[in-house]
Amino acid sequence: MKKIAIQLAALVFALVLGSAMLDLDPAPVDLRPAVAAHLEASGVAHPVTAVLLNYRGYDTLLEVAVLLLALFAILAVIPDSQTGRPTPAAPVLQTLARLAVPLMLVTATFLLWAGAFRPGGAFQAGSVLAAALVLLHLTGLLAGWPQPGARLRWGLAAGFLVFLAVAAALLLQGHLLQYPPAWAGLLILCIEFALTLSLGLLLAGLFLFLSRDTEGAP
Amino acid sequence: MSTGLLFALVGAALFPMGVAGLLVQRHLLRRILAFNLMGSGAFLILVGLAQRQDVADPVPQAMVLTGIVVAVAATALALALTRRLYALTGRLELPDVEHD
Amino acid sequence: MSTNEALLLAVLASSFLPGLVIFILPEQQVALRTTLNLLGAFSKLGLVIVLLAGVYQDQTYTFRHVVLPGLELALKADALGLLFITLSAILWLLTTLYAIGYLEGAPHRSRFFGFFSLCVTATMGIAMAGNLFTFFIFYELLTLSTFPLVVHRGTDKAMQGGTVYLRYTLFGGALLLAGIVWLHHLLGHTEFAHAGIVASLGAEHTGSLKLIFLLLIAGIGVKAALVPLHGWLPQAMVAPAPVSALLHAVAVVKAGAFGIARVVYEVYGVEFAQSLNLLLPLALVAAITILWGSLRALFQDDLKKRLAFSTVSQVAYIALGLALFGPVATVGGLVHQGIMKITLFFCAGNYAETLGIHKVSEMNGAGRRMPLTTLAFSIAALGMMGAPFTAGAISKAWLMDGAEAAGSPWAVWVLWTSSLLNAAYFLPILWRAWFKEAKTWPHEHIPARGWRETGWLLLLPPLLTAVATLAAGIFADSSISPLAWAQLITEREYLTRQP
Amino acid sequence: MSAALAFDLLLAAGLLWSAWQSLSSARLDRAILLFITFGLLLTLAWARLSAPDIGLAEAAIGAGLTGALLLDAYRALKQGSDAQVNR
Amino acid sequence: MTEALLDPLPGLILLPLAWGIAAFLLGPGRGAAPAIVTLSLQFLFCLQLTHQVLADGPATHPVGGWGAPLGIDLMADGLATAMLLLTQAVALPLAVYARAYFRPGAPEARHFWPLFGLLLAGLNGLFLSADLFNVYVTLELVGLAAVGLVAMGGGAGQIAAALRYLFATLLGSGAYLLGVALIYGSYGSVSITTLEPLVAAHAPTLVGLAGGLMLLGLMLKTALFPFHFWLPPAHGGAAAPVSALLSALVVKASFYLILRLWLGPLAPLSALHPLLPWLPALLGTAAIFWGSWKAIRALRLKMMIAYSTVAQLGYLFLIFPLLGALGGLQAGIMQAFAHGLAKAAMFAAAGVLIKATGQDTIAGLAGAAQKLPLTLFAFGLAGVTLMGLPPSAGFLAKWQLIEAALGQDCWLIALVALAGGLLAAVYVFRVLRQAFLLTAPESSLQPVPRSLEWAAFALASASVLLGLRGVELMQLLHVGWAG
Repeated sequence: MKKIAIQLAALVFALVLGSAMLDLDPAPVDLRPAVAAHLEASGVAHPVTAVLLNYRGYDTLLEVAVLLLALFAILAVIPDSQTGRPTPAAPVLQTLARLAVPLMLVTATFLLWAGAFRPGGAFQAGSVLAAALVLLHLTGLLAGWPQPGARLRWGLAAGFLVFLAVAAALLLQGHLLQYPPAWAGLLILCIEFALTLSLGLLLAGLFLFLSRDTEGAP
Repeated sequence: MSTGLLFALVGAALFPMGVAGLLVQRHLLRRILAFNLMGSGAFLILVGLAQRQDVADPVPQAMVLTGIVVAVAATALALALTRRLYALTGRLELPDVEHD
Repeated sequence: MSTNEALLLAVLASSFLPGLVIFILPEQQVALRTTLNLLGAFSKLGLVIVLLAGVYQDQTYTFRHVVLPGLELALKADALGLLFITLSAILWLLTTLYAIGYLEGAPHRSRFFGFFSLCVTATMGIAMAGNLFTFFIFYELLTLSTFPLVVHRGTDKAMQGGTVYLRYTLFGGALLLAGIVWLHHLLGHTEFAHAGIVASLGAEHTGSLKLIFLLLIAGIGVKAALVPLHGWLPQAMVAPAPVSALLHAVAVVKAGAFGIARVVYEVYGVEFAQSLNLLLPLALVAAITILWGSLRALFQDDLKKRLAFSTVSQVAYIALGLALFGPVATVGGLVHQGIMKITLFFCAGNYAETLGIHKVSEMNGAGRRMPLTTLAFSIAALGMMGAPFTAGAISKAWLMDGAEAAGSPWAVWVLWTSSLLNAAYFLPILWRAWFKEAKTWPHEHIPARGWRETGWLLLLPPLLTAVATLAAGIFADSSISPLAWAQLITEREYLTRQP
Repeated sequence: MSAALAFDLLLAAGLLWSAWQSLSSARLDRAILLFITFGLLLTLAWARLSAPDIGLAEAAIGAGLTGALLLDAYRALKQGSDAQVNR
Repeated sequence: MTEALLDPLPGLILLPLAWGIAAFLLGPGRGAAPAIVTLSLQFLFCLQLTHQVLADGPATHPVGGWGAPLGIDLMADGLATAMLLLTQAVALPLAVYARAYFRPGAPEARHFWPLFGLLLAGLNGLFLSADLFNVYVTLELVGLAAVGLVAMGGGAGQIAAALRYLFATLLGSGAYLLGVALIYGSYGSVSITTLEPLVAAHAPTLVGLAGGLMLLGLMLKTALFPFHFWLPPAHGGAAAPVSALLSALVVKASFYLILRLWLGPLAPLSALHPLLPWLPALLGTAAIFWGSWKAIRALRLKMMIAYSTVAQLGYLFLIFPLLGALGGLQAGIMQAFAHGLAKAAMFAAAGVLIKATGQDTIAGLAGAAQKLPLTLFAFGLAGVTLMGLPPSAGFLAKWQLIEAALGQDCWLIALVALAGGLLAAVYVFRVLRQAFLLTAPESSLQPVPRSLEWAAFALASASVLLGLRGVELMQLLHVGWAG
């Protein structure tokens, strides 16, 4: 009964929402010209990256914090008694993985570098890096991670730390995250580089810390 | 009809679908699935509605990138909790609300 | 901050600060605690004397503190308030002595004396409140700080009494709050002022004002134990004797009576209240309370409960006086009754603590075993009946005169009937105590040593208040008697300055 | 009807279908696979919306990582229950 | 140059982010000391901001130097500053409390400090944000941190409560995000200041839907009746410092947003129908009665306090019909302060009692008053505030609410406020009564660190002392008040 009511309500809502979308006037504000106009000063040539790391870089800073936060919460939940041990896959797969991982590293680097002027960037590069790590784990070449030691913790936090440090340091000459146009490109590249590394570890961590949870279980 | 508006409409269908799934389903993994569908619906609307004249708008695109990362973070946390709950109680559903 | 302001705060602080320190004192620190208690009580008395002298010389003392924009905490020391302050300060000192003797060796004394001090602070605050907002703050503070004292023993019965007490007082507080906020909303302030403050509101507010009066009196009436809001008082008698003595004889119920006085005289103003026909209903409620309380007292075997119902009846005298005849009789009654009632409760405590007597039927021969206590008890009881040479005689005489003058013969009848009932419930006690043979005492805790029938700290306070009862009656005409002060109040505040 | 519009409509239908199926499918593993399919179709949609950045991220994170997480969780839970059965 | 570093707006966000991460880097269970030191600094920043806002009006900080609508603005008007003040004022004593509460090396507290830091960053960021999408990110930061904090206890009940909480909070922020998407689609901007005149000029149906979705999502996050189902298990089940943080601050964050939207960009919509503001007030009334009733019936101490939160949140929604005048807002924020401080104190005191008695039932408290007088005193003071008895911030809130209600002829609201106070008295005194009961002498209590007791007492005293001086807080709310 309740189920049907909910589904009915959802249907009505979808119809109302859809029909309201159909008769919508053009938006009075258009940010595209502004995005394009300041692209020069933003330090990157690709508009999405400019929005992501410059115009609305503050969102991205907090977004990385969300990711870190989720990891903290996961670490707080998983027990630390089990020992991680990889489940070895077929040798063929392992060989393939050994071949694929360097390729993926190259791809990640390309994506990172490409982000400045075409689609790609730290997030995409980071996720490729993460995929490589996950692949190594699934083929039994990398164990699930235990509670992180100091080195891994620094690796996980590095991207965020660099981002935070840049944001704070820029306060000295203006506002939070206000890049001087001359330095913008370099600073953003630094941030993206550190972010790629950390995002790779973070995203892989979402998998590897969890994966360990039940691995040791009988 | 423009591509933007079309996919915004798809989003308008996906979002309620996800919400209904989140409310109706009992199995925790299914609820997590439903949550992801709901999020995708919102993302499609965010970009699609803004691009209903079929001109790319980088601002909502960047927002969706942020949103996707947030969604995967939430999903991973939800899965961690689900797995932990299962390890502790052997259940994959939340107990009924009954307090004291 | 000027000296005048500081003086008012010091009156509050003299009990508040020792109270706070006592809270955190370890239980074993008896000497330090006693010192703090007495230091507070004596310094308060000293401060009050300074205030008295100042007010006598027409000094004004005020303290104001803005709490919210448009909302002020206001303290003032006027003659009416000071009467109540003086009474409370003296009786606090005596009760503290009494309580030290009474609770010797009992558990949780730090907690007891801490809350006790807070109670006195709240009472002082009520007396010094300069507006209804401030009055309400201290009024609720009094509720909160008395609750732990009522349930102090921690028995089921104590808990029950405490629960009933809370139910009544918190509900009354809510009504009072509603009335005060409403008034504040209409007027923009709630200052106490001679001849009232609400008369300036236009005729279109008459209905609201009547309702507000009802809310205010109902809210305060709980503490003053007006029927039908009196139910908590007998229940609260489970508290230790010093609590019953000071709080339920003086602080709480008199705070109620005092509040009614402020509302009638300084918020509404007698004339305006009269013009709204508000006073006659109040008088009727008071009359009913007088008779009902006396009647109920007649049938109580439990000594403290009999005293409690007697209190219900006696406090209503004040309300009746306020409603009908003007302040002299009334404010005098505030003091006289306070002294007499506290004597009675001290004595009841002595009987219970020394011999284990809790009931009237166990009183046989108590007078021979405890002559001094019983003497004090008798003086106070006779005073309650209005016997000559006691404070009670003066109050009753003034009330009767007032009733005649106000042209309310029915009130005279009420007073007479009540006096007869008073006699009917007090005389049997005296009879039993003095003239009946003793059998055995329920539980003799404290053996007699020579002339000292019980601990000297228990004996001294009732004797002093009994002497005061006599003194207030015999020297009523002297310039330092409560009556003289009451006349001063009337002259200053309600006659000479009335427009 | 232009080919682009036809493709868009087909894609929209595919999205809705896979979403619906992944919600209502009786088997959980099928539901998860359909969800991953949904993610891949969504990648195409992002491409159609001229949002290749999101497309990349969706493929890698939305479909890839989320799918992998779900599958891994499914595997672990199934393993657990098998263990329960065998005990 | 150093002046820029002392700008409180970015500082209040950067500092908690920094100590949260530092705590993570230091390792499991560590990070209390940097947290407490930095929190003190944050508190000073907040005082400076208050001073600045009172003197010069609302403060803004365009992040990235772009300014809205291209960039994101931070903005602190009186309302935001007040909430920031409350947040730091509650968090600092709770940090001291948590440091003593979690035994060193306790497995359940391994990641408390990083989560705490990011939670505070999220809260501060949320209060300061003037950008609807940025608010979404901070909402997620707050929500996920809160869920993590509930779950970190690791018990089955806590995990289940955390999951329920997670789904509720995700649903809530999902609805909010959809609202933001629709707003962006309609206007092309998510900056609050840019949107205000645009919405006032023209609001198509879609914007009405967007507003409804955002408010509904936020109500779910605030646990307004009937969306309160997730709150009692989460707040009642978490560790005491966590319960205190969640009840005092986290639910207030989404309430603040509702207020911000209602008074800001959605104001033209909320004025469309005169009965619209009565809907939250009606739900608030239901929350007061239902929450109080459940609190009165609760057997477990922390469950009682959690239900009391449900009831007290109801008061916050009573102000919506009264928002036509400043008095309504002032009453609401005073209540938020009163409840924030008092509820933190009460959960802190409950934590002490539970640690000492080793159990969480109200019945098990018998005799606690004799052995833990300071804690009981703190509990009592907090109770005074919740009941709205003088002199306390709760009393001032009740006074202001009743006066605002009378001023706008909404006497029903005044009645509800009075009745709610009496109901609160029932559940508060139920606990105090039990604690005053005599116990058999053999009942023994575990010793507890004194700093726990004092932290609870400090919070409780603050909730009472605010009742003696609310002038500055009220003046603060003038700043940026548009009505």
